Amino acid sequence: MNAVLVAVLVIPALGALASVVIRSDRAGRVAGTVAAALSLVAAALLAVDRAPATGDRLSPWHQVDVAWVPAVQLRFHVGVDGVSYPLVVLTALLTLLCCLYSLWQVPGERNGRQLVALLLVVEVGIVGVFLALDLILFFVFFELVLLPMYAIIAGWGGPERRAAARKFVLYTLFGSVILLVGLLVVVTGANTADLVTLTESSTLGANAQRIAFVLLAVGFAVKSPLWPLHTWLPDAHTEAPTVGSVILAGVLLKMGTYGLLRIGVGVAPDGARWASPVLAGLAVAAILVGGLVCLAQTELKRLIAYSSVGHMGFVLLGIATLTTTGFQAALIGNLAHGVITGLLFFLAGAIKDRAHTGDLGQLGGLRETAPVLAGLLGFAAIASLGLPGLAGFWGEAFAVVAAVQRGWPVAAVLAALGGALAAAYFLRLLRRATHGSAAPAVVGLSPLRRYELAAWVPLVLLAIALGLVPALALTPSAHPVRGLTAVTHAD
Amino acid sequence: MTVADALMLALGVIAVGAGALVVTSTHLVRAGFYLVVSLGATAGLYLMLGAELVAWVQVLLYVGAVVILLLFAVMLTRAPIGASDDLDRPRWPGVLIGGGAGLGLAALFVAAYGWMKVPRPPSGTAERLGEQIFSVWVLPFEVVGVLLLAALVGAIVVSRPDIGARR
Amino acid sequence: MHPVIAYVIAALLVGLGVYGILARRNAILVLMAVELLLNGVNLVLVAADTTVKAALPATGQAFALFVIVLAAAEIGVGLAIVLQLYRMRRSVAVDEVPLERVP
Amino acid sequence: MNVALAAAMPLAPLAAALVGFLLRSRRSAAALAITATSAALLAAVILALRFDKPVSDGYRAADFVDLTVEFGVRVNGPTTLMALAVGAVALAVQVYSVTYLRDDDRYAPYAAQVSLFTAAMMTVVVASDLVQLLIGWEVMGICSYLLIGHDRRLPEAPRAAVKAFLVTRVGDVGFLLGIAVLGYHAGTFRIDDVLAHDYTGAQLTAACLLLLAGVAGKSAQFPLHTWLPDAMAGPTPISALIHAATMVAAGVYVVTQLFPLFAQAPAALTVLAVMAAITMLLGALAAMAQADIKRVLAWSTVSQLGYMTGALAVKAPGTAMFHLLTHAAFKALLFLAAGAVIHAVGSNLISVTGGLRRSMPATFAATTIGLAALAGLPPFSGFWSKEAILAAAMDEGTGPGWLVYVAGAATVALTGWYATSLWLQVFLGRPRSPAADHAHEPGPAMRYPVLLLAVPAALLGFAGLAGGFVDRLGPGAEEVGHLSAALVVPLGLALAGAAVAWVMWRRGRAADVPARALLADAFHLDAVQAAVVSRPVSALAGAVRRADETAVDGAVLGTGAAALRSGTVLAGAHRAALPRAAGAALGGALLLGLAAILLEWVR
Repeated sequence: MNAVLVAVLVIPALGALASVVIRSDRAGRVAGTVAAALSLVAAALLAVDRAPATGDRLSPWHQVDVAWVPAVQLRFHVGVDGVSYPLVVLTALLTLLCCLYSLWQVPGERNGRQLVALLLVVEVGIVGVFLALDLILFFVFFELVLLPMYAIIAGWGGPERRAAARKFVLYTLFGSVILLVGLLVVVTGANTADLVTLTESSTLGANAQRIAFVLLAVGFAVKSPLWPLHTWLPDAHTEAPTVGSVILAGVLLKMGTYGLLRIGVGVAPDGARWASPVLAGLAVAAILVGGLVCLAQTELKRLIAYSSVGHMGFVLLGIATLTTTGFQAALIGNLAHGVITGLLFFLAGAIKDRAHTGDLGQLGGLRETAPVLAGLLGFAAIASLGLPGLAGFWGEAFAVVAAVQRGWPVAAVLAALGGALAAAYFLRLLRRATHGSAAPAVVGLSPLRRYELAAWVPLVLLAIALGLVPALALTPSAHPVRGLTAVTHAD
Repeated sequence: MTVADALMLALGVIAVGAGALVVTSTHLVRAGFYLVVSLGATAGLYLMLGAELVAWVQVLLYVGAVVILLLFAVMLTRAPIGASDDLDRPRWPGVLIGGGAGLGLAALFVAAYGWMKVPRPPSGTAERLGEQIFSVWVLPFEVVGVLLLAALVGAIVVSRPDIGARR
Repeated sequence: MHPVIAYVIAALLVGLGVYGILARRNAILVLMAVELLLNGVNLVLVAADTTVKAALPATGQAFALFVIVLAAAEIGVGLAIVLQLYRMRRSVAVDEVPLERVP
Repeated sequence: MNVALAAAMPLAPLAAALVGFLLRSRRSAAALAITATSAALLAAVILALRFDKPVSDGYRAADFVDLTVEFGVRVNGPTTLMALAVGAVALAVQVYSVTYLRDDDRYAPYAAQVSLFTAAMMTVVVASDLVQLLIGWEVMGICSYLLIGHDRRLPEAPRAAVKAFLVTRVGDVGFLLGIAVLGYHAGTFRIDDVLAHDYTGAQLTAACLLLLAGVAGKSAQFPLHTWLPDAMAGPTPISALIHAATMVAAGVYVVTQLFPLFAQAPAALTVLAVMAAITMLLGALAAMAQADIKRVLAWSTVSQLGYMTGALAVKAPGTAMFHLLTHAAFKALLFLAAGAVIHAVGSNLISVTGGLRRSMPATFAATTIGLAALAGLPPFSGFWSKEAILAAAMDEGTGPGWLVYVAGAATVALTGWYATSLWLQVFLGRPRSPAADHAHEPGPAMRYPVLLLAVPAALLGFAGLAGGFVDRLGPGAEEVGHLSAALVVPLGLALAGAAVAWVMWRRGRAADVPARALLADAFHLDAVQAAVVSRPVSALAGAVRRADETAVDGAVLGTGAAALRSGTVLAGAHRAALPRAAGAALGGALLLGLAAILLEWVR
């Protein structure tokens, strides 16, 4: 099975290469999509034939560990476990859907095979981040994502794409620099970069842990993004092409929360415990600010982007509680947000492509002219506001439960009110966009195409499945999460 | 105070004196000739310090080639033969920085070496230095060769902008 | 023999060179001052052979040779530039070299 | 077997809903919805017949390591009755809707939404776990949102739909937190375990008060009642569904299920009593001044819900359950009958009706039964349950008990007034518009549900005399079916209210209620809500958005701009002519050297 582990990384890379090398645009796109499909199969296969848990804390199902650059002690150490597996599959799935979508639709009909290739490179980076068990390798993959994403936004985005792409790159690069310092603090302090070793027995002193955690948290907070380090997100989302937004919201943000949980909490548990009240405070602020800004927002994609700020606030609140409930909530919240916001951005893209505007003041009456699209938008919005029975519920409700559990009633109350705010702004969105009489912008929309439905239906089904059978995501991660809290409570 | 010291002092006075004239003379051409004197005196100093090869290279290259080049340049730029009054700009920054650098360095050297006495080095031959250059310093030597070539090409290209221009 | 004499001479030459670079307007005179400065440096290198116990003999002299060669290269390119400047602007005063892009 | 039946009650409509969203054809959508709802009702009937002892079963659905969530079923006496009521009303609504929405091209999703609504309510009824209950609870909320916003011709429908969901959602914040407190301390969310857990008084009070916020939202208790009258914008069958057996009943039902907890939290019960007293009076007063048939019924629902919560507040959950059931029957009847009237005259306004007694005899008879039950006239069902509540309040005897009793008695008089007034204005006298003149009975699919519902609305009260039925209502049903001399007071008040209404109607001033504007607007509580909550939140949202864009993002952009500017400045400083540049470089070197020497010297 270790070959599969490598294949998950290699197949998309080869696919990217193939789609660039092949001269024909069409064939290039197809080759890339096939690679994306194969990597999804490989990712799904990772669940087969798991190794029995050996360590208490981090015991990968499969792992590959070879020396890469011995001079700087860089090892190619990758592995998958219950925390990373769902995210890897989600990444592969979203990439496949985006490639599939790009088979037919590329913004401005500009060079589709290059877009597909960039998507695949991004996939390599993100999957690498989720699989890496070596801090330096983690950082390498973390940075690998940046430039292709920049190219996607700058190459295929909206009218203000260059400024947005520049802001995205500079801002997240700033976060990466701080992250790198944090990683190096850990690596030099513990004299190893191996995540398994570091998680099993942390040899860092209390002060080093605090410094490391603060640096790591700031680095990851930029990516997540945590208020007040979020302002790159709305611009990037608004200007990015549909598939870029989907990947950005669906999985790219997850690198931040995943990193915070796996590295921040795993490597510097004492630092995490020390900083967790501040983190929780910021998370709650993110929930409320995200909600309130959405309530006053008038642009469709910007609104969804700000809603991401709120949702990631719930995820970070879950992590900040340092309880198993919180971690589990954060993990399933991560997945749910990926699925639902991915769907929302697909739909927003479809609406903007058709109506040529994302201004809520100019939309309206969508359910009169495009009932299926309006219905799907309604579904996605309802799922996103955390309706119980759909995927978003578990992460948000149990982040609140975890806050109660941790003894932070104020945070719990404010976060729950943030949930009500989410309902308010999504219903406002639906009221503006779908109800009422048809606005001129939405008259005569072209009907939904089959490939669009093909890209959306898996996400719809996944949102329902995760909502009704949360065990899908929660059962694999139960053991690693128990290990993580064992770290944070070991004293 | 030995004869060598006296000689060095004398040569030094010539070198510094001529150097001072180089940077203050109002005649371009004269400045060139003062430079010859200063460089020549320095070559003498090299001889005194046992660096025979360096001294002769100095004479050949500097006095022979560089100064000639400079004089060519003076002529090619149609510099006035007589005194010209627009050669200098306000002096005080130059005096301050130049004087500071010169006197400061001198003070440093004096502080470092004082009146230390060393035996007069044997007058070295080209053989000793050649061995060094072609064994230890061979790679820099090659690189310097390449650099010279590059400078040559560069000088030609810069002075002949018509080369390579589209017609 | 007292090496400090050579050193002080070298220091004074450097000082004169610096002064010349700063005080002269004519590009050719600036180049001459640069030569003076380089000579000062060379003198330090050669004098160092007598005072510094180096691992290799005559290192200073070797360096001095290299510096001389470099000076020759420098003066060649420098003069080429000066000539070009003269051709373009009929003047070799360094103050008047425009820093913005030549139209 | 009982477990399977209980599981089938939510699952059948759920399956129908999921499939139904994909259907286009009206006929198959109707068939599917009616079949599934019938199946749920059938399961409920069989379960009610087979029920012998409480059962509970489930599986672990979500593993949060420290806490687990179970999906399962939990059946006890009230469950079986509630399921019956839900199934019956849902089936009636589904059948009725086929005709009522004959000309609606969005019938198929509508039917699926009603199925989902039924499934959600059934989930609340049988849930064995608080989180599972919350799922049903909120799905119901979103279904109400979808269904209230269904009517595209009403401009106020989207607004009302949003309001209904948001107000209940605000209450649900408390509900979620209450569940979190209960589940955290008990270490599980299973209702049986939660009920068995030994909480401290403070924990219980906190949890119960938080739960009450959710209950107030769902069951339209003051101050979260404002959504209910506006929810009339939905199609009439939906009003029946929301007002009778689902949604508003859910809050009361949940409190009866969790009553052992509330019984130990007297502070929460006192709050509930105050809430109930205000709600019933407010609802009745507002109902008196409405000009719209459906709004009269809506405010009467608010008022009747006050009775139910009042019964809960005086520790008589069984009695509350009894009133819930009778109310479900007569309110569903009243709404469906009102739908027939609206269908016939084409308007919701009372002023365009009149004299419908002759043209719509069946509807007249059914409405008469329903209004009599609402007013609490014997022997109709409402009489029995209302008497039981007032008797229970009197027995309780403490402050909250008397509060509930006095408010309840006053409300009886007001209810008698507005029920009579409505009855007289709509059915008696002479037609007041051409439409009322030409009114006629609706088709059989609309008529039969009404007539069938009239049976329990009239007779369900007598069930209170049957011991088996009373046992099923759960604890606190001692007063059900026992009449005492004290019933003279409320009965007299009801008759007095009716008499006043009759006198006013005879004088042709039926609509001349004192302080009409104030009452019709329900003491301007909507405006208060807007001023206290909505507008500040909007203003805050705008301010936060501006702050986020100017301050937070401004800091980021400012950093970029400042870097660029300082770069330009520095570049300008570096763009010096050769003399200055050389001077700076050489002077700098000199300074560095001096600094090095100084440092060395200092050391």
